[in-house]
Amino acid sequence: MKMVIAIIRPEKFEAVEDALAEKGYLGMTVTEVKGRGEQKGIKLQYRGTSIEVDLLPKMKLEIIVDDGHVDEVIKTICENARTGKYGDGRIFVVPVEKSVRIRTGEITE
Amino acid sequence: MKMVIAIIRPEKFEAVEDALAEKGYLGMTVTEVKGRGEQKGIKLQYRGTSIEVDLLPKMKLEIIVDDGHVDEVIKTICENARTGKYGDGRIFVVPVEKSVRIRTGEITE
Amino acid sequence: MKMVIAIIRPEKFEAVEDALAEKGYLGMTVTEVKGRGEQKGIKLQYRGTSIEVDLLPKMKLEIIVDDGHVDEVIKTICENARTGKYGDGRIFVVPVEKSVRIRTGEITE
Amino acid sequence: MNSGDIAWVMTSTALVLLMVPGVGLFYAGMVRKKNVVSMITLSIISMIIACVVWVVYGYSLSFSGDVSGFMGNLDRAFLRGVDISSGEPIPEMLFMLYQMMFAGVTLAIITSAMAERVRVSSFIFFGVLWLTFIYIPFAHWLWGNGWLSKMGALDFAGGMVVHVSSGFGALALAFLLGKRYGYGEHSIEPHSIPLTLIGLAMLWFGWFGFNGGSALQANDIAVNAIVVTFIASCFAGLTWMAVSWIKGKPGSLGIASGVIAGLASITPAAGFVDVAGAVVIGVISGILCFIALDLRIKRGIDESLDAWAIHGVGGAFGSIALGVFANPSISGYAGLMYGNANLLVSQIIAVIATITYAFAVTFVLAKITNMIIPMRVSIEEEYVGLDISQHGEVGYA
Amino acid sequence: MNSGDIAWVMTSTALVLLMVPGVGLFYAGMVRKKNVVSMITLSIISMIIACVVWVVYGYSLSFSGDVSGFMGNLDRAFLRGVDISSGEPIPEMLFMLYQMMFAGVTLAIITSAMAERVRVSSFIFFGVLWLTFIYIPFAHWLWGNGWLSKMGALDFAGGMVVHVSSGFGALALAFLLGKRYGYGEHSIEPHSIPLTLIGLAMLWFGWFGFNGGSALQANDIAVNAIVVTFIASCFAGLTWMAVSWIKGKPGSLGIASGVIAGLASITPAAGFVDVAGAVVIGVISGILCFIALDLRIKRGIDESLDAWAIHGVGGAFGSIALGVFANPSISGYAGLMYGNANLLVSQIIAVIATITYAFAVTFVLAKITNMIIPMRVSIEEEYVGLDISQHGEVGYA
Amino acid sequence: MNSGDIAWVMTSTALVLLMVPGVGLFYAGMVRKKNVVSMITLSIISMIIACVVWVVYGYSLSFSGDVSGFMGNLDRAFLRGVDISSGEPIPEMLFMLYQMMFAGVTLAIITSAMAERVRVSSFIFFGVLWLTFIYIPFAHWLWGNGWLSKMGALDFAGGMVVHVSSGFGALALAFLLGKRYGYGEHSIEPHSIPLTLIGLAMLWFGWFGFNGGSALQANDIAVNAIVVTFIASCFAGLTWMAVSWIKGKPGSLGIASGVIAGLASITPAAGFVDVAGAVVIGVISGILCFIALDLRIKRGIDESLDAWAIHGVGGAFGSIALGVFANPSISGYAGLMYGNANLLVSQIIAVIATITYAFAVTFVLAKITNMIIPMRVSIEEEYVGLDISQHGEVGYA
Ligand SMILES: Nc1ncnc2c1ncn2[C@@H]1O[C@H](COP(=O)(O)OP(=O)(O)O)[C@@H](O)[C@H]1O
Ligand SMILES: Nc1ncnc2c1ncn2[C@@H]1O[C@H](COP(=O)(O)OP(=O)(O)O)[C@@H](O)[C@H]1O
Ligand SMILES: Nc1ncnc2c1ncn2[C@@H]1O[C@H](COP(=O)(O)OP(=O)(O)O)[C@@H](O)[C@H]1O
Repeated sequence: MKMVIAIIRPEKFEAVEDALAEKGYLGMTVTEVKGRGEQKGIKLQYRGTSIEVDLLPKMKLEIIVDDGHVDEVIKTICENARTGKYGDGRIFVVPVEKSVRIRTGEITE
Repeated sequence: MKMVIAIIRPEKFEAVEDALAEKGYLGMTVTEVKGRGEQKGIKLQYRGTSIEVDLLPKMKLEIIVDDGHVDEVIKTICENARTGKYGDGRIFVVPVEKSVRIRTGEITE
Repeated sequence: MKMVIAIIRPEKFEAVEDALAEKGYLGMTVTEVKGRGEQKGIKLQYRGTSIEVDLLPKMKLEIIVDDGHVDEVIKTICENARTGKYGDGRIFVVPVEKSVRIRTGEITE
Repeated sequence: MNSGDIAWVMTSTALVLLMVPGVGLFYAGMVRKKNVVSMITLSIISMIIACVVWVVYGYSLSFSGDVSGFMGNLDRAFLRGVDISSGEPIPEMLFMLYQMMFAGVTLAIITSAMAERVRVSSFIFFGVLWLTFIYIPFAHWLWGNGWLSKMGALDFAGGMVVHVSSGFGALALAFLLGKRYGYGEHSIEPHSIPLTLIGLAMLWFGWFGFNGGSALQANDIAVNAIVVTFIASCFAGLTWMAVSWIKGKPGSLGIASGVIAGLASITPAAGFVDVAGAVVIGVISGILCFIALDLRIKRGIDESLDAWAIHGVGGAFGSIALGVFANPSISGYAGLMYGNANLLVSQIIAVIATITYAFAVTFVLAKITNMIIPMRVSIEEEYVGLDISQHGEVGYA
Repeated sequence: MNSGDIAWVMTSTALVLLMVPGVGLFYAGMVRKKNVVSMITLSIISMIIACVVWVVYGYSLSFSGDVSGFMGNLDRAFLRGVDISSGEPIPEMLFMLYQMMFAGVTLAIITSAMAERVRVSSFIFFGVLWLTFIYIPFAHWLWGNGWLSKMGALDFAGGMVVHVSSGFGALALAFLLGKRYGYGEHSIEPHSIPLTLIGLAMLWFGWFGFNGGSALQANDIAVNAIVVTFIASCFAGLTWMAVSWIKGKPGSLGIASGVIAGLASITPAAGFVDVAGAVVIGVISGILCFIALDLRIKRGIDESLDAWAIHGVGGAFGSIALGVFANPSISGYAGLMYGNANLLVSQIIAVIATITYAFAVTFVLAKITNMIIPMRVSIEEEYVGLDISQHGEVGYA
Repeated sequence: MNSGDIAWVMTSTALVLLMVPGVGLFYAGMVRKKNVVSMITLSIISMIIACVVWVVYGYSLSFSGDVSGFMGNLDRAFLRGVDISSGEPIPEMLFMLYQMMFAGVTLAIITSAMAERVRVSSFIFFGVLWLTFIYIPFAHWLWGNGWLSKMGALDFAGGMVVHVSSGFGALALAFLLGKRYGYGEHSIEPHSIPLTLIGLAMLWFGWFGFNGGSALQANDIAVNAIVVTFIASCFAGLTWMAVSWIKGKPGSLGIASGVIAGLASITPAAGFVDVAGAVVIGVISGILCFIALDLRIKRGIDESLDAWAIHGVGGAFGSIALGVFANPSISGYAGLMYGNANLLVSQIIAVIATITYAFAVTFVLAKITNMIIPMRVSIEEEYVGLDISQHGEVGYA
């Protein structure tokens, strides 16, 4: 199993959520986060000077899936979260060793 | 070392927190999250139609423990977070390669 | 690649953020969390009795870096987040198997 | 008629209106995030219902004529004949509007016992019944020349009409509706104390109109009313703070509860007692309502936002206390302290009557409502929260 | 002069001032977190601009003399000759201040169409133009003895001067400024409904001064005004709730919108219609404004906070309705229902004139502003939010 | 006596009360989340303490008789002999209540310097001392026929009594208490600007009662007071906005600070200066208080919420400015501009005396308090926040 961690634009969240549901990926955990990318955020120009807003609101999705589904999940997220502009976000995959369903106690390794 | 990630009902948080403390598991990091489970949340009925509330508030606990303690932590959480109804949540275990205590700089691998 | 997860004092966040930027580590994702340490938080004394405030606000930084940079990131965080008092926080390192840039679709393994 | 009196009662009317969202915000800060919209909206709806009922028949049944001491007649239904330029001491139309606000606030107060669990459609239905069979009779009994006022009972600004009715009504509802899911098992924390304190600000401010306006003139009685009202509220706040400090820490919600307890307690007495009376009433109400609240919690009764402990107990206490402290030099009524036991007797009878009636009839009305539209939402709706389930809204995005 | 009247108009002045942040908070709760400061600040700035304009030339051009029915003269510029102790029925200086608040509120209302996208410097520039070329003429036309009032058109407290002007102005702005980035593509949710409801509380409360104070005396007309105002607001709130319930759930924002719709609709009529008229106006406005709002959304017009649907449509409707329902026993003016068609004709002409003028001139003024200082911020600034980009602040830390 | 005057002062009393939570909310938005409850509660407690002190001896020592120009006597302790129906121009009992609110607001303002670090028990102790040895003397000196008023110094609504006393008192406290832990090292951001702006709304609104009510009648002076008050506030807000814009962005907190600076500055002058004077006072106060605030920050003084820079400096400036701009046609007092230098001299002496006394005596009282109950909480309590450590509450769950 893997944990797919996707950091996306908040305004794309609905689209991603729906697309994942359609493909059958229902389980997910969502956190409101702030992120700084490699461009150090957004530059705003003011009379000569400029300020940078470096921490921008993002949504973090954590989705645990079996190894075989990782690529489809990534593809789905990418397609629905992309605007093509800086700040679209990242997806990271982390190994998961064990998963437990609290309601039933059932364990998947 | 492992990171035990538990996603539980907010109303069960106190019970879980206390139970863990009692067993000596004090360190933990807690995040307010929202989650969608495999039932797509809760269905509410209205005159013929029904709506689904799919993102429900949950608490995410992250607990780093030595490998040998993982099972006890999982057990403790399960016992105290369970209601038996849909939405009780999940526990995931992720490997941790290194742990540093900032105050002292001491490193555990 | 690794994910460096640092849990630090909120009031040290600016310093850490700046120090990381200076060393060229720009990308990061930040979450407001609460944490309990091994001292069970802070003890307040009141006429005989005492109460413990066990969950204190912390900032969680998640920084994905190549393996070779992990130590520098840890060092930078430690130096800038340390006060020497209880509650300075922890850093954990978790393996990352894959990283995707949503904007371009480019994948790093 | 006098423009100063009209100005004051118009201002007071606005002030009492502000108390309606004031109650809503005060309550809303103390519920969970998922019910914040619901809690404020229940107050707004209370006012809307009260307005409609009042225009159609409420005012008439309260203040027009008298049918065997119990209710008024329907001569002024649809405000027929209510005039904008005649009336004593203010135009009757203004009196009607001022009184309408009281009905709205009272219904808002009782939502305490339905917090986080009531079906909104059912609340509307219940609200109409409750105003009709409890609020309107009470207004008539005490202010519309009904049996209690004929008997000599006094209620300056609503100790019984407003506070006993809603407070003891809330208690009955709490028994009938039962606890919120999980109450007593896991902690249900106030989600925003600042919101509650904004509500407190509106209530404290608005109460000047509530008690001061009840003189219906900008005269010495009005002055006395706002002075004793304010002093009682501060002394009650201080007392509650002190008492709660002994047991732990002086929380802001405690101080706020004390202030409201003082306000509710002085309400029936504001036009009759002097400053000394106000101080005593304030101090005792701070202790008494604290004890009531404590008792309610210990008994595990989920009268969620303490309309009973604060408004009910405070209003009842104040109604009796005025029978003791009424100073004849204020409005001509003498209490026990000034050698007259009759007033105290009337007050006690009135309090017993209103408590009993409010409790019993609320219970019956809620039973009836339950048979037609169940008052409690389903367990799922409660879990998800009333904001989403009843209003399709999310308080904070 | 009479201290009661002065007291009432001073109180009313304060009440109308409170509506300025009231509008700001009402709006601010409905935008995204990143624009909360901006939204409230636009209202505060509106009041500040209005004050300066009013003192320098606004009051004079509105109320001093008359130049061919279109505008006043500059005799009272810098408030020259405006007296604190003479005037009928209240000191002219007080009348000036009371009227100043209306200018501030009106400019605040129109910020609806600029929500989450306006450059603050440009707004200030536009605001001065807008007050000068729209608000001031309207105030003169209807209240300063200008052509519409000479023609016989009535506007008690600003149905056209305040609500049509800002509502239809907002519509023009919405067309010119265009949609917020992402509007219609992803949902833009209200970030804090409690904030909006705090704003509602201030507006509901403040409206007593808005309509009641417009009588300029604490008399029967003032009483009538507050009574019909309040009743119309409740019936409109009830109607909106009912209509929206049929389509889904009764949201708090819907009920609040209904209440405001009722208030805006009754505003022009408050001194002329009776309770029956108020009920009808309330009910119809609840339906009409609901439909208007629905239409706006379906058309994909981003008049973001519905100044048009609620204030514009409500104010226009109420201005016409008073031509139908004006009851001569209130202020001596008879509407169609009392056998006089003339008033209705004047009202219709006035509404058409003000709608056309407000829409067209707002459009032109915004075009001009755009040429000097672009009204919309850059896409990056909009994305980051106006709080950071315009004010360098973060609403919630 | 006149019902219009009574109505107006009763309304004003309510308005000033609203400023108490207004100050609390204004401040609370600017502190960190963990101290939000504390900040509002300090204001509420201020009012409660002030009420008790006022009833017991405060009113008497301020306004009853005169002991060598410094203080009144105890003849009216426990409000003995304070009447509800006699007094000039309003019942003395109403005057007493109106004045009580001022004491409450003043103590609330000074909490600025204790933000996020004061022990609540110690604050109560200090508050009683401070009212007794600073507020009450000042009220007596300027309003109770004490030495400053005998000397000819004027203070219409509290430029010195309220604003200099609390502002310079806050400065002394800031020196004595020291900085908040971490101040200057890491940024301490306002946690909720909307909360602060809700507070601003209450203050702006309430100030109509603060300055307008100080005429004690609904007359031309009251009208003048509210007009110049409002105009000064807008011009000061505009100026602050402009000045801050030159240096960066026009923040909402800056505009709000400007508005309050204008209000504080015009307070002593509101019954004496005309519109032109108000404009000048407004503009200068916007610049002056901005500079003061800037200076305070540069000096690294943690007078956390700027009672000194805004109320202290503003109140002192306005008190002197009235010596320049007082227009004899308003209340009969002429300033320098009208050829009378005496008033200016008295004002300067009064300002110097009150600044010195307020600063020095506050320092001493805080020292004394510190010896009995340390004013600062422990470092752990400060770190955890006062909400938990002092009140056992959490602002937002
Ligand atoms: N190295 C990193 N570690 C953790 N999070 C990152 C990293 N780089 C980017 N992110 C997250 O992804 C978000 C978008 O990154 P950014 O570089 O702006 O996007 P893009 O790749 O489209 O240019 C950031 O706001 C941050 O939350
Ligand atoms: N595949 C998943 N990935 C990430 N989080 C999940 C996943 N499945 C469930 N969760 C989390 O667990 C919570 C409870 O899941 P749910 O399926 O409703 O519980 P149950 O297993 O009791 O039916 C969800 O709200 C979500 O936060
Ligand atoms: N075992 C753990 N698992 C997860 N988070 C932890 C653990 N131990 C500590 N933390 C996090 O680190 C924070 C600081 O820990 P603490 O033990 O108080 O610091 P210190 O190591 O300086 O004494 C905690 O608040 C918590 O968020």
